[in-house]
Amino acid sequence: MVTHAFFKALLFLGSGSVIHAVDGEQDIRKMGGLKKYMKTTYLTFLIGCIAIAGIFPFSGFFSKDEILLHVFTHGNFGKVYLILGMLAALMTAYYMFRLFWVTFHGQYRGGHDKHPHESPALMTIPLVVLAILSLIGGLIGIPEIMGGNHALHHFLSPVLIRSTASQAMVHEVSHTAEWILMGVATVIALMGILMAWFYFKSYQSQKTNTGVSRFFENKWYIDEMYDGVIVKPLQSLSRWTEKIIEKSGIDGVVNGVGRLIQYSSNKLRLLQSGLVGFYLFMIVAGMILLFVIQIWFNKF
Amino acid sequence: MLILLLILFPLLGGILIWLLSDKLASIAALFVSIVVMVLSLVVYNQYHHGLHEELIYQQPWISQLGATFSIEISNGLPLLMVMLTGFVFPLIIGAWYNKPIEKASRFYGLMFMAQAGLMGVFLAKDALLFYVFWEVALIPVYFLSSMYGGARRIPVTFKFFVYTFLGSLLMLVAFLYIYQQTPIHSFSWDSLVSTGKSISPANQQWLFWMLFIAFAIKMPVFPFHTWQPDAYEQSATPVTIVLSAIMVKMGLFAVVRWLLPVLPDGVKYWMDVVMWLSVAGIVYASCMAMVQTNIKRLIAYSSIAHIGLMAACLFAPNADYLSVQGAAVQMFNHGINIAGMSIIVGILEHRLGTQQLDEMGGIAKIAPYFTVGLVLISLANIALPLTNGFIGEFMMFNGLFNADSKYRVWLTVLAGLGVILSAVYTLTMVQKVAYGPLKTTSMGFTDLELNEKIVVILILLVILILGFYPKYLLELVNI
Amino acid sequence: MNAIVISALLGVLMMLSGLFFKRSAAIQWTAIAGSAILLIGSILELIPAGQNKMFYGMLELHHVSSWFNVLMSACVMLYILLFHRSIAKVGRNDAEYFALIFFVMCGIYLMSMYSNLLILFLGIEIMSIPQYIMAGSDKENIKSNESALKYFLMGSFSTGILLMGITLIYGATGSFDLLSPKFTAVFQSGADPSSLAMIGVLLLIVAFGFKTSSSPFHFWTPDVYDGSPTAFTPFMASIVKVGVFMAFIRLFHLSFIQMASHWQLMMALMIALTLLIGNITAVYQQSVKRMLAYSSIAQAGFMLFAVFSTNQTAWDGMMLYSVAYTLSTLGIFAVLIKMKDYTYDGFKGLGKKEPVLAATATICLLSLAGIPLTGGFFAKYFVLNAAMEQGLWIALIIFAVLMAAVSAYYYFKVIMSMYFYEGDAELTEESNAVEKTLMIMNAVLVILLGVMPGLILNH
Amino acid sequence: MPSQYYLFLGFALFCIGVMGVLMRRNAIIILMCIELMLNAVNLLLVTFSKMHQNADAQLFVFFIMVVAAAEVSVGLSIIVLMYRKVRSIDINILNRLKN
Repeated sequence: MVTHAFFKALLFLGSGSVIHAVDGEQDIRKMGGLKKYMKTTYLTFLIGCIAIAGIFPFSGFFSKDEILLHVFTHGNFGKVYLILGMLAALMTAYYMFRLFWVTFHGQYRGGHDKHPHESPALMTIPLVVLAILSLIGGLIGIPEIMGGNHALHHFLSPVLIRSTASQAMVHEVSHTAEWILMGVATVIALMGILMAWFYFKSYQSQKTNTGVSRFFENKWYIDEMYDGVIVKPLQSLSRWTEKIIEKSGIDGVVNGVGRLIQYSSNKLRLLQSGLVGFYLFMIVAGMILLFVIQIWFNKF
Repeated sequence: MLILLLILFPLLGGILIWLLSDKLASIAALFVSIVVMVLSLVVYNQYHHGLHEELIYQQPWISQLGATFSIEISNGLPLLMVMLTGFVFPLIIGAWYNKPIEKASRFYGLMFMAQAGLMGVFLAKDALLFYVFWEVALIPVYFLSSMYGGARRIPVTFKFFVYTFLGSLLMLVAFLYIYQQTPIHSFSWDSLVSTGKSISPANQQWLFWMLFIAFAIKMPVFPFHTWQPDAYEQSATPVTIVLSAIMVKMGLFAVVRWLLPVLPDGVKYWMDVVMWLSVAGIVYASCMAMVQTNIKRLIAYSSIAHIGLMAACLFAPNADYLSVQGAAVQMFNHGINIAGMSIIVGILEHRLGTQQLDEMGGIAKIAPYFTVGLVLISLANIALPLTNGFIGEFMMFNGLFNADSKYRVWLTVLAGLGVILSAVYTLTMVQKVAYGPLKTTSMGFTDLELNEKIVVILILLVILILGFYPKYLLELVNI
Repeated sequence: MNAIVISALLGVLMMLSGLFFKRSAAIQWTAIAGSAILLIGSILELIPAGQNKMFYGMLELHHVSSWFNVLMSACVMLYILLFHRSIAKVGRNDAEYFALIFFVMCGIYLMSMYSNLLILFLGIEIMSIPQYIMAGSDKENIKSNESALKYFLMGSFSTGILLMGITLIYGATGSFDLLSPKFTAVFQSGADPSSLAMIGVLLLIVAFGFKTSSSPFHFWTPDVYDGSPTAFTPFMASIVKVGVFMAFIRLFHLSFIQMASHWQLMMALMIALTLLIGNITAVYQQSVKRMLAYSSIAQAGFMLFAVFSTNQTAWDGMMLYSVAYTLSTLGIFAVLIKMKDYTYDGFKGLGKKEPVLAATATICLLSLAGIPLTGGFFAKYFVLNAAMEQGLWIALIIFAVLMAAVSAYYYFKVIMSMYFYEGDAELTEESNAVEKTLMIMNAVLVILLGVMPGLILNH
Repeated sequence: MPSQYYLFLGFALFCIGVMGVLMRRNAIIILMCIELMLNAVNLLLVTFSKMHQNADAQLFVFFIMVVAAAEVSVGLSIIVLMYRKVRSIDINILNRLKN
């Protein structure tokens, strides 16, 4: 989780740089071969991809490894989750490198009027910084098995005085198991990369794939699914909440109190009818009422 | 004596600036704010070297009541808040140095009066004094946001004012009640704390709400928050920064200082309710933030979400106060980050004349410096590691997860959901503003000017230094 | 004694001055000089502690009341300084108006010093009858006539109730003298008083409640304050009301304190009603003058807390409230009287046009709303503290602060009009440098009280 | 005759006065009813004075009479003022000031 943010940001910025390079084009099928136009972005993007795939010694490796480890040690369903996690790792490696190969290798497929160019230093410097962080970000979290001592935890040691107990528990898992897990994770990630390389190394044309590839081509329709299942409903739910709960509900209550006061003011002022006779009557009536209450409660 | 200057200097400076001409006002304001910042650093130095006698000032005030004018920096939290107050003002004034402000002398005069009030709130060790400063900080801000800002500013600010005024009156009643129970009739913090413990739990329970509502309105915590997006949207951005970076911290600070130690039984009884409210607020405000089209409202909701996490952590009890420490760190960092964010947004608003996200886009192409600032501050805002936001957030989650509450897992999960959503809407906002095709409405945008560059670089420096090396910050909150 | 004699003599002198001086300015200067003499006279009478019996034991100058007299003399001097031109402008009989003011002051001094119910009755009447005339002094204005008639009819009705109360108490005790053994035997012995005495005390509450415009006896207040010439309203709303409160707290805390449980319930109900009606009704008002009339009802609700809570803090609270409320009312009316249009709209743009007036009004309004660093805050604070010290009716205190929050609504509406809205606030006349200085002084005093309330309480 | 009779008479007169104030609309009659209340009080005071063997209250009665006279003179002049304006002494005609 901790290091994830580095390479996510790196990839995010990297794609920003790429998009910048090709003047706003976002479709990777219209890119390709950008390697020769933008070296810095290429390298940093590569680092990001490797990191996210979880290859040793990049930061993604350790974080992923630790997550898997935690998952493994967690309860009865640990194994199931582990397998799912491995699958996910495979897919991550696969799709990231697909993106990578398609974008940076092969021939440039954009129009001839477009001339890809490296982004200005202002954009590349953060990229480089983040790439380095992705590299070493993992090292500071190297598990003790490799002689590291979790520099990140020490870095946060004032924070974590009391949490050492839970740490110790995690490391009760045998080092052998940890090694095996690491190996498996790396192998899986490499498999993903190789798959991507195999399919997209020389991605050339814009031909329409069919069948299963088409399904893959469209990212398993995951974007659409994601969009349809999570983003859209969440947004419309939020819109609904804003309208109903925020504006009419909470704010309605707050403003309603104000309006209630205005309204009761409007009614109460009618007591002040301007007629002396009424005033005198109210004085006497109020007096008698107060007397009754006071005397009643004093049991006189 | 030194500590008294923290209040007196901005107060007198504010009055003097009010009397100056508008031309001189901004340079004088810059000077005063920098002096206050230096003062706060000097105070930090004193504290760091353990010279505590300089950090206490006492003077008899209203002997009939047992109220003293007593201000003190007794631990790291008030110091952090003083430093935050000291830092943010020069940033605001620096960033607005090149922008015309109508009647600048009045504007800055009121700003410094607000600063004096804020300093007083963070320093007061006497409940009555605290209350007085609490209101005194509010009045100049009320005038500022009513005089400068959007078209609906007057009713919106008034709603804010009445809301907080009501809350603070309830707080006053609670203080009065506790005060009447004190054996020596004193308002001092110590006597309130020692007396508060002995109040019967049944009474503590209602007293808790009297105090909590006052603080919750200020923070604002979930159902008491509706003043805030409107107020942020409609106020002029410098005022929004004062509101969002410092004033909301008043509520959190007050919880730590005047609620948790004073009414332990009440807190114990209601903490689950408060934590649920706060955490619900996180998710709720994050969802709200996702659908905002107005960039200032978006930031307002994101601030509610962040504050919700801090509020939840303040009430999450655990043996080592980890979550409270985390919240204390985050109070400072959130102040810096939201100030940076608002300054960026203020620049956007000033250049483009709009707050609508739809009308922004592709600014990265024409304003690279601006974009770097925007992106990095946004990353700090979503608590990316190695930015300052991360440290506090990490501690808070750790503390929340280890909280002594049976709902701790659920609370942590929901709060974590809030963090993910925060990344979603913040990055979407960045993308809409900076990337994509350049919109015609954003055509006239010019990159940062010198003073803005300096301010943004300073903020980035703070973000990165505290992110890489948070030792000094963490030292302060080691309660 | 000094203050009573001087004020009565000054009243006569002012009436005669109308014969000697043809120029209004000379009369006004006489009045100012007279108020200064009154102030000096009451300062000379100041006693640091204890009490001083005089006038065959019918007056008792308590150290609190001597200090109260000084403060009220100072306030009336400020009032005359701020308003003398407007008072003279009300009609042709300027000398008589000032005479009436001094007569009212005589009544107030009697009421702060009485130790005999006869003096109390005389004090209230000496204070009230001139006010009927003041309310109707703008003879050409039908509103003024109406307010005078309403005030007179209801005022004399309440006199009847007051007298009935005094009579019943006399019937129960056989004495009018609050300090006589017969009187204290009934009320201070700790035994439950007879029904006769009980009803008498309750009737006195009604009579005082009427004069202090507490609900449900407040009905005259908005109409009279609204209809009276604006020059007299601040006097009636501040100094006079505060004087009655002094008499109220004096009687109930010094004489009826042992039977507090027999009247506190009724008082609590009156407080709740007064706060509710005063604050809520004020919200809807369109005219600032009428809003201030309702606000004076609301403020009376807070002052009732001082009477309600039988402890020393209540006295401090009453003193502080008297001065803070009087200063704030004088300040805001000093601005109001310059305005051509009394509606909220009429105030629009005043902040730009007349910064001094607007600032004075703002500070006074903040004080009335009870914002810290103004006298009004500590005034409210002390009376609420007194009630809290009583330990009863905490719900009532919470209700009071809720109503205080409501009150912010109508006070701030004026501030909003002055500063935040564009407009062209029209004045009837420009205020001269002296008046502006006085207004600033008034505002500074209000703030001074808010920073150091001890200034007033140390005596 | 026992003094209670005087007391009852006094209370009855006072109540009649109050009822009169409440029920009549003529300003002069209301004024008279108020006077009736004051006189009832006077009667009561004198009776109590007799009961307590104490002359204080009789002194008080004189003060009440004097004050009542002053009050009536002011009141009548106000009523005259009003009559000049609206040609009526019905109290409910005057309701310009309200709400």
